[in-house]
Amino acid sequence: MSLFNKVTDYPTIKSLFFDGMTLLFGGFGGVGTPPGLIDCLIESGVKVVKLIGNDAGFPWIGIGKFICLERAQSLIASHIGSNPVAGELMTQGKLNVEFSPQGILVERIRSGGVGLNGFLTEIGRGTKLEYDKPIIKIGDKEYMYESPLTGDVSLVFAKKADTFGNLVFDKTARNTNPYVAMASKITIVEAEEIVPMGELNPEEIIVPGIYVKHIVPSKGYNWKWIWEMPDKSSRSAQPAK
Amino acid sequence: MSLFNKVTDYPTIKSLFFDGMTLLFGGFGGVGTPPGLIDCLIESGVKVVKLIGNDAGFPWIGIGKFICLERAQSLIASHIGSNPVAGELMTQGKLNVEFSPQGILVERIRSGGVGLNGFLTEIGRGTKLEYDKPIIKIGDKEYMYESPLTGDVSLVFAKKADTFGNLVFDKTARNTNPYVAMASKITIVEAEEIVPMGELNPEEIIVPGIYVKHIVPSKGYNWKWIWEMPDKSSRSAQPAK
Amino acid sequence: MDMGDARQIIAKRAASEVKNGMIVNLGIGIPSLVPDYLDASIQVFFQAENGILGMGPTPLENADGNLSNAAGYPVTILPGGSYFDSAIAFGMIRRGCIDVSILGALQVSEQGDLANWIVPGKRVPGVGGAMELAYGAKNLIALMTHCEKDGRPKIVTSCTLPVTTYRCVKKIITEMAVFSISDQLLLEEIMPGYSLNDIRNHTEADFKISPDLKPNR
Amino acid sequence: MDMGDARQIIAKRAASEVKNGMIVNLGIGIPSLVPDYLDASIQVFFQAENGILGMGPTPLENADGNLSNAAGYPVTILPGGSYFDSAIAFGMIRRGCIDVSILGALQVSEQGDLANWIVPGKRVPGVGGAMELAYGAKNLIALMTHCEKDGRPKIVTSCTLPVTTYRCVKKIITEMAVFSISDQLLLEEIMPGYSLNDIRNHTEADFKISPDLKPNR
Repeated sequence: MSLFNKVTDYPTIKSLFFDGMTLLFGGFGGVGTPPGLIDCLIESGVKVVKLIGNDAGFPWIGIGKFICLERAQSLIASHIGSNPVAGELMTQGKLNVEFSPQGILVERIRSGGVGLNGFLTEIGRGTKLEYDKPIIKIGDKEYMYESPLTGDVSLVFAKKADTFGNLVFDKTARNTNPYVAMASKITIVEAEEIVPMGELNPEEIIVPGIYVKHIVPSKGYNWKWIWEMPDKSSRSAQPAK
Repeated sequence: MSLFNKVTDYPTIKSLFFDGMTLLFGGFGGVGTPPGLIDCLIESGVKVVKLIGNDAGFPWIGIGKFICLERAQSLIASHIGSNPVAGELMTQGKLNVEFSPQGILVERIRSGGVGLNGFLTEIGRGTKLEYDKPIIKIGDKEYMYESPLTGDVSLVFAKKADTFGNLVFDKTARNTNPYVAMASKITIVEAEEIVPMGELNPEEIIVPGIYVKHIVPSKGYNWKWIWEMPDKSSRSAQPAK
Repeated sequence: MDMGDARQIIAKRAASEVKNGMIVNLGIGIPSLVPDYLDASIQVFFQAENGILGMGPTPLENADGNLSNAAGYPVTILPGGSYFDSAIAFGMIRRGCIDVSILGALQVSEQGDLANWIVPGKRVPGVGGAMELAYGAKNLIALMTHCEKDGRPKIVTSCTLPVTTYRCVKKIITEMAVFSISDQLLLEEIMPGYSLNDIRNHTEADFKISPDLKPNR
Repeated sequence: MDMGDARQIIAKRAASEVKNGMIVNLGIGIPSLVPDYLDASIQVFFQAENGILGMGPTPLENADGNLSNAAGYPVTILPGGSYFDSAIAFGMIRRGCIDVSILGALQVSEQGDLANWIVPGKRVPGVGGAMELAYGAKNLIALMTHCEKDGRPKIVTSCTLPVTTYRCVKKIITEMAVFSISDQLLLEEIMPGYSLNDIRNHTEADFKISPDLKPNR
């Protein structure tokens, strides 16, 4: 079924980006943000009107590399704490940042991705994150309306893709990627491994190929550095042995 | 970690049912509705105030067996066409049926299951299925508000469960089960196979054990009959060879 | 022509709408006959709303009880196929991932309103997934016999049966004719054995005649 | 007492709130130190909002870049653990599946309002998952040093920093005291080396004294 072969190369991807696009990116603190596609975006020289993803990454990791170039007009994210440059740009008025609670943000992306028109929640009610969101009264309770998010292009990182675009993720590098993959007109996947159709167990596929437009092979990821940086104090978040 | 062992027996399950409960059931046309738990529900003699699931099953399969006993006051489902008894009870005023479009219904269950407060959609706008649902204006567009659904007890069918309640499903018997598993105070799982904790690949788990309260072993399922009935004309919905 | 023949003729004509590489969803009834008429060279992915993409033919033996289409009948899965839950199945549908959805119909109006879920007082199956299929598909084709058994036309000025989804049908295929609907109802083809007059006499809705009107192949 | 000692004392006291069989979510900062003080007999599932349940200890070598906690640091997975996407991770959190959530705080009001996401003009990290953790957890424990470096109290009548979530904190643990909050702020324990007067002098909010008030073990 070569008809369904979506594997391409980075130069082809570069030509898909355009000035003024809304870009969704997968990943959580840089883990699971496709490094090859971010480099490709940087090389394209394109300006992005709106970036949407979990966070601002680190200055040299994930979407952070792109944000530092000041080619993004706005960002919707749950935090920018790991990228001080993003904070500076925001303070200087060079980057418009809308904060969304983390789980609400991924649900907004999902809402767009599954063709619904937003949802109601109490999360953030009465706080600064209410912004000017509509308040909807249902019965005698009031909720905030959270709008769906969609994009022109989504950048996704996967462990494995078959040539149709069926995707399998790896451990916690899955995070927001499955919904980011559903929410744009053009979804581009960087995969650590590309296999022929039929090689993935249909039961283990997390994102069906129907959502994917283009696939490129990954040149490897770079987010292990996060905990190897000497200036970051080590942190054990788990029960010690 | 025997602390997390949730495996029990059918008599114990029977004692969990109570008159007036709201019951959610997994399954799609009977496929994936736990037959042992439905029998257990029938034997309990309990009356259900509200049933919520994809459809009314068949008179002898899935939730249909229970519906035929006239012990359910109401049903929220996407269709009842496969169970003529449900249609008769509805016509006689003995069963109050609310129809919800199929994908909207499972999203309502999901909305309850993930702790959100309902969502907006255009699906069904202007039709009989609008009922008296609130119409919400966002910008210059009008949407229907779909409320979240939750229950007292959820009945779920899985291929495999470990003793903590991590669940794996089988092919199209997955259908609504993952969200039904998230949406009730008490989720009870009938599993074709029960394995020790640690035997399931953490990557293949569809429903994490955190949602599951009780697990019983299945005595086998019975929905293959659907296409073996002589009075149903065979139907090939796929490309012929 | 008996009803059975009409159904096969409609299904055969509908099959020619399915092109290489498409993602296709088929409703129950006449649409389920469409695959029988697909050319062997056509490669498509069939999706079903219970949670499968890439359905293959009915198994010849050893059907798996946990592998069925949305009507509950046994199917197989082709290489590249996947399983998912029914929320994602409908996510695909609403999001416009289905290239063509072929549904059975009870009535279609000249504006493309579809009625296919309830005959009040007679048949109350419930809407199932039809509203979302009609809403989300890039192309929605309605299949039905041209008239009721008692001769009443099914292509109407305005649906008398409760509507499933408004202004959604893009094409109507019956045993007598093929219509397209964009701004208006347009007769595109006259099927073999029928005349323009036959169609006028059995169609309640006003229609225009396509400049490309052709008798069926 | 230096800041580092105070953090360890708070983490140790917080560890005694974690009981056998619980599902636990730990925020960044002082909460991340809590596991170091858990008794070996305690069996719990640690959940993280990036998509893992059943986190195990930091790997001693060969850390996997694709296996980290919500702060991005390497972890392992225990038998019975699972991976999922972050929408489901937050579904669990909002739905009340987390038995205890232990978060760092900048301020807590006497009504249990939590401020922990922004210091206007200084630190703008963004709210991350804190609002939902605070909203959904069955039990929310806030950990913080009792005062700012300049001596200003952090347990206040009303938060001066932007609030994360209103009326959510059930317990406050500092190096000086443990408070519970239900209808009112209640002093439950005085930590070693402090007197009731010390606490009065360093707490802005009004508090009552629990009938069960005890000095710390």
